[in-house]
Amino acid sequence: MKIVMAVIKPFKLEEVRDALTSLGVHGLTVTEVKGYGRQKGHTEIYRGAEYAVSFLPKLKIEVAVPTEIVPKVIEGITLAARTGQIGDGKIFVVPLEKAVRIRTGEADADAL
Amino acid sequence: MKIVMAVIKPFKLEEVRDALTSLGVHGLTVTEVKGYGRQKGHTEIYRGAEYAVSFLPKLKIEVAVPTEIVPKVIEGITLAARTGQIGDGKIFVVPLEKAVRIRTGEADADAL
Amino acid sequence: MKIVMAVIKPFKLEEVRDALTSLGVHGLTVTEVKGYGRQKGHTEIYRGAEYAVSFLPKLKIEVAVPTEIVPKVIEGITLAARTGQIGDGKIFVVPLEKAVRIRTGEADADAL
Amino acid sequence: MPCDTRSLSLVRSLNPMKLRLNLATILGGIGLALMAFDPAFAQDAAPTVNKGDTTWMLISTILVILMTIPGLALFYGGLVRTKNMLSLLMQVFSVFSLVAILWVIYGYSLAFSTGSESIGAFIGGFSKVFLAGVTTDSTADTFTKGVAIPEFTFLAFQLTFAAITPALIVGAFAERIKFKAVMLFTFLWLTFVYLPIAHMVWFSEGYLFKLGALDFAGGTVVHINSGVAGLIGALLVGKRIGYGRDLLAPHSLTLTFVGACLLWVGWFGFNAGSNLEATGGAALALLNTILAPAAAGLAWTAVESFEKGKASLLGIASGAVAGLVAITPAAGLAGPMGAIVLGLVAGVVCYFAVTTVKNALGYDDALDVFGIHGIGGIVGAIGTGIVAAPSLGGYGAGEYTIAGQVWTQFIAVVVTLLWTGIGSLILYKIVDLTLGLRATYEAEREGLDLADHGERAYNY
Amino acid sequence: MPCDTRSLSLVRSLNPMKLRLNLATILGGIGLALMAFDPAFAQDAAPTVNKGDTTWMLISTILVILMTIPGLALFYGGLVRTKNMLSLLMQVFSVFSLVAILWVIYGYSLAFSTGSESIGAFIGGFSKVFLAGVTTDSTADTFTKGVAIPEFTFLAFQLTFAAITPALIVGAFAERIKFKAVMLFTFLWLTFVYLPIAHMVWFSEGYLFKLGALDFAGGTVVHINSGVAGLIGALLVGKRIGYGRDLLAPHSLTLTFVGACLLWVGWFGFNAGSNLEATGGAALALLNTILAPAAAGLAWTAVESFEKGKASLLGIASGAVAGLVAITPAAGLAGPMGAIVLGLVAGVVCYFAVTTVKNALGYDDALDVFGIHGIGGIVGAIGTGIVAAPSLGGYGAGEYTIAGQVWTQFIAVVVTLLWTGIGSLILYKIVDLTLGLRATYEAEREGLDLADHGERAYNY
Amino acid sequence: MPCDTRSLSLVRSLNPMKLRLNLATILGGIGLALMAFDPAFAQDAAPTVNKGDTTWMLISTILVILMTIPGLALFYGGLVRTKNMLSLLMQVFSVFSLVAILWVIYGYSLAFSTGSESIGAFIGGFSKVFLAGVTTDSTADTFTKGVAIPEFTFLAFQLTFAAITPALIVGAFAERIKFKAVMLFTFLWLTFVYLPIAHMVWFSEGYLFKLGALDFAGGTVVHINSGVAGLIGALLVGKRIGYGRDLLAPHSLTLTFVGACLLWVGWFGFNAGSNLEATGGAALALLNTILAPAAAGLAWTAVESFEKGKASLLGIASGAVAGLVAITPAAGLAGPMGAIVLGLVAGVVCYFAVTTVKNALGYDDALDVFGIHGIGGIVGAIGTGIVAAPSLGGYGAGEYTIAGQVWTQFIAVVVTLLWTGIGSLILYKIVDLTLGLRATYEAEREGLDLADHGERAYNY
Ligand SMILES: Nc1ncnc2c1ncn2[C@@H]1O[C@H](COP(=O)(O)OP(=O)(O)O)[C@@H](O)[C@H]1O
Ligand SMILES: Nc1ncnc2c1ncn2[C@@H]1O[C@H](COP(=O)(O)OP(=O)(O)O)[C@@H](O)[C@H]1O
Ligand SMILES: Nc1ncnc2c1ncn2[C@@H]1O[C@H](COP(=O)(O)OP(=O)(O)O)[C@@H](O)[C@H]1O
Repeated sequence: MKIVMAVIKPFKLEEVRDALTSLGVHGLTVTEVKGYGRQKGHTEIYRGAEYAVSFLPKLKIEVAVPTEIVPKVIEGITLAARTGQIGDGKIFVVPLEKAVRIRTGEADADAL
Repeated sequence: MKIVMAVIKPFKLEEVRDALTSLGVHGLTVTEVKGYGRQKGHTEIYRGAEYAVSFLPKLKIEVAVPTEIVPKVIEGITLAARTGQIGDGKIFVVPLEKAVRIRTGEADADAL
Repeated sequence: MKIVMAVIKPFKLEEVRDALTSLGVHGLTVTEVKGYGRQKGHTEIYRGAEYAVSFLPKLKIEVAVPTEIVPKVIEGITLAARTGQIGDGKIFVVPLEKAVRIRTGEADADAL
Repeated sequence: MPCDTRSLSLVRSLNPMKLRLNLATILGGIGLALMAFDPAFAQDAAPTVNKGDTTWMLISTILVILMTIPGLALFYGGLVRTKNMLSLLMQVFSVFSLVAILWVIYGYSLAFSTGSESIGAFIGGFSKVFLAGVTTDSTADTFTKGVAIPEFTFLAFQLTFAAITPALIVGAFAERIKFKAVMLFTFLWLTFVYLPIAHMVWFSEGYLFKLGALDFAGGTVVHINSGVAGLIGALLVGKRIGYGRDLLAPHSLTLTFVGACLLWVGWFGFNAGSNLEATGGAALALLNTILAPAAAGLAWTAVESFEKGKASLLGIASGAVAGLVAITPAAGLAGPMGAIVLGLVAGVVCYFAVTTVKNALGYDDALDVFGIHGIGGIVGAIGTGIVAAPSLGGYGAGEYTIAGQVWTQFIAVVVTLLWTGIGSLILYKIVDLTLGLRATYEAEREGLDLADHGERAYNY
Repeated sequence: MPCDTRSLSLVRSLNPMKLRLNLATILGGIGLALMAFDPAFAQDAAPTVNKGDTTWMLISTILVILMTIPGLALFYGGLVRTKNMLSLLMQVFSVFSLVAILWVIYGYSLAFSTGSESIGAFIGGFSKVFLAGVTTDSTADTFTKGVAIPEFTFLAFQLTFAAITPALIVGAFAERIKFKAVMLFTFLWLTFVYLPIAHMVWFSEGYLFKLGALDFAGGTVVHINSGVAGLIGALLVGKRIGYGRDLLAPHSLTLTFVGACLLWVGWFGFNAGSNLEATGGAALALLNTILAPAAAGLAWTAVESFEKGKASLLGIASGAVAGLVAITPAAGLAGPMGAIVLGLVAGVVCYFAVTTVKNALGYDDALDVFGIHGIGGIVGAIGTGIVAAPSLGGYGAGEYTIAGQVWTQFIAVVVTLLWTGIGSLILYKIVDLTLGLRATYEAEREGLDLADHGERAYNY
Repeated sequence: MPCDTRSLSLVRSLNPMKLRLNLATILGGIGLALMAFDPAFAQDAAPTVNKGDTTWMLISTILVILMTIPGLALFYGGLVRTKNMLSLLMQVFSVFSLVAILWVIYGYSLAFSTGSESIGAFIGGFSKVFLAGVTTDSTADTFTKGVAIPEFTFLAFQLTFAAITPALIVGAFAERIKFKAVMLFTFLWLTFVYLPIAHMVWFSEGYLFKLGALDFAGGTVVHINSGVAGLIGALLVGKRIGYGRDLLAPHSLTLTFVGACLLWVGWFGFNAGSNLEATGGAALALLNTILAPAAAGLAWTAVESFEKGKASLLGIASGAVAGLVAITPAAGLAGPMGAIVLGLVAGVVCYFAVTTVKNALGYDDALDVFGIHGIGGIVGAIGTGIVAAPSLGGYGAGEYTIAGQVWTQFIAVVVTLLWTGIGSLILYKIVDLTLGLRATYEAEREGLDLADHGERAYNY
C-alpha cells in the first residue's frame, strides 16, 4: 500500500475527487496548506508597507491506496489537477505499512 | 521507528491524547483536515441554493514512535477514537527513517 | 528521495525557508498544526473557568529532497529553527518513492 | 429624574415607570400645588407634545433595538462555539421579530390597558387589541403634568422592552436547545410571565404598582425576570455535552466585545429613554449609565487581577454589563457618585456569582444570564433603595427613609422571583412535553447551526 | 403620516416626498382652509424651524449613513467568498464617498431645483450647483405649512439616499466586476438615471410627481431603481466562474447578520426620517418599519421550514430586508396591521423570487439585488395603494379608492422600470466599451481583493 | 457655525468651544446689539433650555461613545495581529472606563472651573470635584445668548472627548506595551496633559483661549495632542520585534473597516455636537463631516492608484479618518466646498506622512497615530484659518484676514505641540521607571492577549 500525497491548486479539489472516485477510491483526506515554489506570489500593500507574499494557498490531498493502482491514481490526479500553469503542484508517493479502520478494526486492504 | 498517522473525529482528540500518554508517548502533532469517505455529509442551503457538503471536519494526528510500540499505539488510538459509527477514521503507519530534536540535535529514539 | 518533515515554531518559518533556499531547495509545503509535547502550554480563563491549553501552534514543513542532501537539509533546518528553548520541534525523515510534477508530468528528481 | 418639581414628591416615591399612562388622573389631586409653579397648566386641558421629546423617544426606541439586534445577539454569539453561532443569532432575531408582532396584536393591550375588575391588578384587558384606538394623534403622558408623547412612540418604545427580555433568556440554555422550543416558549412566556409582570409593575392599577417600589427602567421586569427564567431553563434543559470537561471557549471574544459595546450604547436609550422626556433628568440617567458600567468593569477586573493575576477582556465586558443591569432601576434616581458605588458593588458581586457560586452549584447557565442579569438585577433593585436617598445625593423624593425603601424594594424582588420562577417552570414543562426542549445528541455534537438551520456561520 | 390636518387631503393624496421643497407655493391655494385650524400661520411669513425636527433629521441622516457604511457593506460582504470580501466593502465605501461629492457639486441642483422649460419635467437646473445660495439660514419646507428645517439638513438627508442607491446595485455583479468599472458606472448612473428619477418623482415640477403616486420614503427611486439596474448588470456582466457548480457559500453569515441588523436600524432613519418632522406620523413610520420586516422574516422562514424543513438565519435576514423594502413606500401611510400584512406578502413573494424564479431563469444576481429590492420594491409600491386606504386602517387621504390608487402606483412602477432599465443598459455598454466591465479570469480566480486592491481581508 | 447673528462677530472670531460655560459674562458687553434682534432676551434672566437641543446633545454624546467603543477599538484591533487583538480592545475599553470615572471625580472640575489666581490660566480649580453643585437643574450656556443645555448633558459630552483622546494614543505603541503601563500612563496623561490643554483651550480663562484660535470640535485638544503623545510613545517604547522584516499584516481589515465606519458615524456627534445646538450650523458641521472624509479617502486612493497601481480599502479608510481629523477644527466654520478642499489636502498629505515619511524616519508608530491624527490635525488646524474665511465661503466672522488667522492657528499648534511633547515624554519616563513600559520578549512573541489577559480572541 502507498500513501499518495498531492499538493494541488485549491479550486481543483472537486475534479481530483471525482477522478479518484472513478478509480474506485472512496476515501481521502484534505489539508489546507501554503506552498512555496516556482510560482511567484503576490504583493500586498498595507499603508505603504509592501509585503511580498511567496506562500500561496494550496490543498494537500492524502489518499491511501493499494500499490497496484498507484500509477492510475497518479495519472488521474495529474490529469484532473493540471492547468498547465506554474504552480499546479506535485504528487509524492510514500510507503504505507499498515492501515486500520478505527470503527471496525479491519486492517490493510480492507481498511481503505 | 514509525510515524503513526490517524484521522479521527474532532471531539475524540482529548481521549486519544490521554491514551497515548498512558503508553508513554508524550509528543504528537495535530492538523485540522477535511475527510471524504463513506460517512455521508450534510446539506447546506443558502437562499434556496442547496449544496451537498461531503467533506467533513476531522483531525489528523501524527505521532512518531519506536517500532516496537506501534501495535499498542494502534490499539490505544483505536479504542479511544472509536464510536462505532461510520466516519470514525483510519490509522496509517508509515516508516520513519530518522528523527531529530531541533533544540538539542539528539537523534532517533532520543528525539521522540 | 526523502520527505523531510519538520515541526517548528511559527515565527521561524522565514529563516527555515531561507536556509533551505540556500541549499538549493526551492519548494516546500507548510501546514499550520498544533503540537503537544514537553513544552508547557498556557492557561486561558473565561469567566472564571480555567482551561489548561496544552496544544501549541506550530508549523509543519514538508520538503521533498534527493537523498544525498538530507543531512544538509537537516542541519540547515536545525540551525535555522533552533532557539534553544523547549518546544523548538522535531525533524522527521520519511522515504519518498516517487515524485511527479503535475504541470509537466516530470518525475522524481526532475519533479522537485 | 422623571419629575421636575418637588411638589410631585408623593408621586415620585413610587415607581416612575408606572406613571406613564395614567399620571394625569393621579396628578389631578395635586394640581393646586403645581399651579404655583406653572399656572399655564391649570387651564391646559390637552397635553402638549414637544418635538424634542418625540425625537428623544424615537431615538431611544432605535437604540434599544440596536442593543438587541445586533448587540445582544453578538454578545451571546461570540461566547458560544463556532458550530452554534448562527443558532444564537437566529434565536435572538426570531424572538425579537415574534414579540414585535405579538406586542401590537395583544401584548400592548394586556400590559397597558385596564383589565377586568377581578384580575385587573394582574393583567390588562383587550380594549387595545390590534392597537384599536391608537392613531398618530393619540398620546401617552410623561411624568410631567401636561407633557405627553405620541402614543405610537410610547408603544414602540415599550415593544422593544418586551422583545429584549425573552431574548436575554436564550443565553442560559444556549448550544443545546431546539429552535422550535425557543419559539414556543417565547410565545408562552411573553403571554403568561412578561405581560402580567409588566402590567403589575408599570400600570397604575397593577398589583406591584401599589407597593411603591422604585424601578426607573425595568430592573425587575426585564433583568430579574429574565435572569430567573434563564436559571430555571438551564436547570431543566440540563448541561451541555462535555460541560466541565472540554474546552468550551468563546469562539470570538471580538464579537462579544462588539456586542458588549452595543449593549452599552443601546442601554442609553433603555435607561435615559425611560425618562420619557429630554431633560436634565435624562442627562443624569445617561451619565449614570456611563459611570456604573465603567466602575463595574474596572471592579471586576480588579478582583480578577487580584485572584488570577490577569485582567481579561471578557472580565471587563462582563463587569460592564453587570453594571448596566444594576444601574437600570436607579438610572435617573441615583446621583453620579451613587452610580459609581452601585457599579463597584455589582462588579464584585457578579464576579463571584459567575466564577465561584455557579461552579460550586454546578448548573450550566451557559452565558451567565442568571449570574449577571438575575444577580445584577437584585443588587440593583435593592441598591436603588439606598442610592436614591437624597441624603446620599440621590433623587428619590418624598419622606425618604433608606430602611423603608429597601424593604419595599425587597418585597418587589421577592414577588418577581416567585412569579417568574413558578411561571417559567410550568411553561418549560409544557414545551418539553409538546415539542421537547433539548436537541438530540447528534444535533448537539454536530452543532445547532447545521442541525437546526442547515447553514454554517463561516466559510473562510 | 406627513401632514397633520385633514384639510391637506388634496395634497396628501400625492406623493408626500414630492412636497418637500415646493410645498409652500402649493399650499398657498389652500391657505384659507388651514387658517381655520391655526390662525397664527396666516400672519407667519417666514417658516419656523423647530429644533426637535432639526435633531430628528440630523439623526435620520446619520442613521442612513450607518445603514450604508458599514450596514450594507457588511450585509453584502458577508455573502461573498473570503477572497472578494474587501472588494465589496471597497465598492460600497467608494460609491458612498464619490456620490457625496457629486451630490454637493451638481446632484442636489439637478434633482431639487427648477430646470429649463423644455426638459424641466425630467431634470433640474444648475442654479444650486456647488450649493450656491445654500447657507446655515436657508430652509426647506416640510409637509406641514409653516414648518421648515434647515436646508443643509434636508440636503444632507437627501445625499444619503443618493449614495445608498448605487451602492445597492453592486451586489448584483459582485465577485467579478472591475473596481474602476464600478466607479465610472456610478458616476454615469447617478447622473443619468438617479437624478432624473429623483427629480421626476420628488420635485414638484417633475413628471412623475403629477401622476399622484404614493411613495413615502423612496420605494421607486431607491429600490425598484437599483433592483432593475442590478438585474441588467448581472445579465451583462455574466455569471461567476463556477456558478451553479461550485459551493459559492457566504464566507461569514455573522457579518451578513450584523449588516442586516444595521440595515434595519438605519432604515428607521430612512423611513421615519422621510416624515421630515418628529411627530406621531414619524412614530407610526418607525413602528411600521419594525413590524413589516418582522412579519416578512417570519413569513420567509415559515415557507422555508415548510419547503426545506429548516428555518435559516440567512432566510430570516433576507426576509426582513424584503419587508423593509416593501414597507418603504408605505411607511407613514399604512396602519400597523397593514404593515404586517405587507410584510407577510413581501416575505413570501421574495422567497420565491430568490429561490425559485432566479434559479429557473438562471441569471447570476449574486446577492439578489433584483430578487429583494426589485421585486420587494414592486410589491411595496403596488401594496401601498392598498394598505394606505383609510378603510383598511391606512393614512392615505382625499377621495381614496383602492383601485384608482393601485393603478396610479402601477403606472409609476412601469415608468421607473423603463427609465432605469433602458438607461442602465446603455450606461453598462458604455462602461464595457471603455474600461471593460468584467475582471479577468485570473483576477476572478485569485479573488478581487488581491487582484484589484492588493490586500487580503484576513490574516489569522 | 455656532452663533446665529452677525453682531456676535467679535466673539465668533475666537475659538467657539471656549465659550461654552462662560459665554454669558462675555456676552454681557454686547447685549445691546443683540437686543435689536431679539428683545425678549433682554428681560430673560434664566437661560432657556430647548428639548430639541438637549436631545441633540444626548445623542451626540452617545455617538462619541459609539465612536470609541466599539468604533476606535475595532479600527485599531483589526490592524494588529491576531495574537494582540484583545489587548487593543481591552486598552481602549479600559481607558474609556477609567477616564469616565476620573472625569466626574476631578477631571471636569480641573478642566471647566475657575482655578487659582496664579495658575488659573493653565488649570481649573476643585470647586466641582465630585460634581459638587451639578444637579438636574443646573445648566451650561451654548453659543447663543439665552440658550442653555442641562449641565449633565454638557459634562457627559465633554467626558467622551476626554475618554477618546488617550484611547487614540494606544495605537502608537500597540502590540508591545504592558497593559498596566497603559493604565498608569492614562491616569497621568489625562491629569497633566489633557486637562490643562482642555482648560487652556476651552475655558474662558484659559491661556490659549485668549489667543483667539479657531477650533470647532477639538483638533488641537484631541488630535494633535494624542498624535504627538503617540509619536513620543512609539519612540520610547521602541519597535516591535520583526518590524521592517516580518509581515505584520492587519489580521482583519473587515474589522478595521467596521471601525472606520463607526468612527465616521460617531464623528457626526463629535463635530456637529460641538455646535451644542440643533441648528443650521449643526447641519453644516454634519455635512462637512460627510464631505471632508469622502474627499480625503478618494484623494488617498487616487495617489495610491497612481503610485502603486491599486486602490486599497485600507487606503480609503485611512484617508477618510485623516479627512475626519482635518475637518474637526473647521467643521462648523468651513463651507462645503472648503471642506472638500481641506479633505483632499489632508488625504494627500497624510498619505505621504504614513507611507513615505514614516518609513524614511524609521519609527514604529504601529497604527499611525501620529501620521493620521498628528499630521492630519495640523493640516486641519492651519487649514481652518483658510477655509473659515468668509471670502472663501466659510463662516469665520469679524474682521477676518486669512494671514492673521493662519498665524494664530500656527501659534496654537506650536503651544500644543510643546506642552504635549514635553509632558508626555516626562510621563512615559515615570511609567517606565515604575512599572516598565515594554512587555517582555516572550510576552510579545506569544502575543499580549495570552500574556497579559489570559485569553485568545478566536477559537474557530
Ligand atoms: N520540494 C518540494 N517539497 C514539498 N513541496 C513542494 C516542493 N516543491 C514544490 N512543492 C509544492 O508544490 C507547489 C507547486 O510548486 P511550484 O514550484 O510552484 O510549481 P510547479 O508544481 O508547477 O513546479 C508548491 O507551492 C509547494 O506546495
Ligand atoms: N483511502 C483513504 N486515504 C486517506 N484517508 C482516508 C481514506 N479513506 C478514508 N479516509 C479518511 O478517513 C475518514 C473516515 O472514513 P469513512 O469512510 O467516512 O468512515 P470509516 O473510517 O468509518 O470507514 C475520512 O473522512 C477520510 O478523512
Ligand atoms: N513523538 C512525536 N510525534 C510527532 N510530533 C511530535 C512528537 N514529539 C513532539 N512532537 C512535536 O514537536 C513539538 C515540540 O516538542 P516538545 O516536546 O514540546 O519540545 P522539544 O522539541 O524541544 O523536545 C510538539 O509540539 C509536537 O508538535
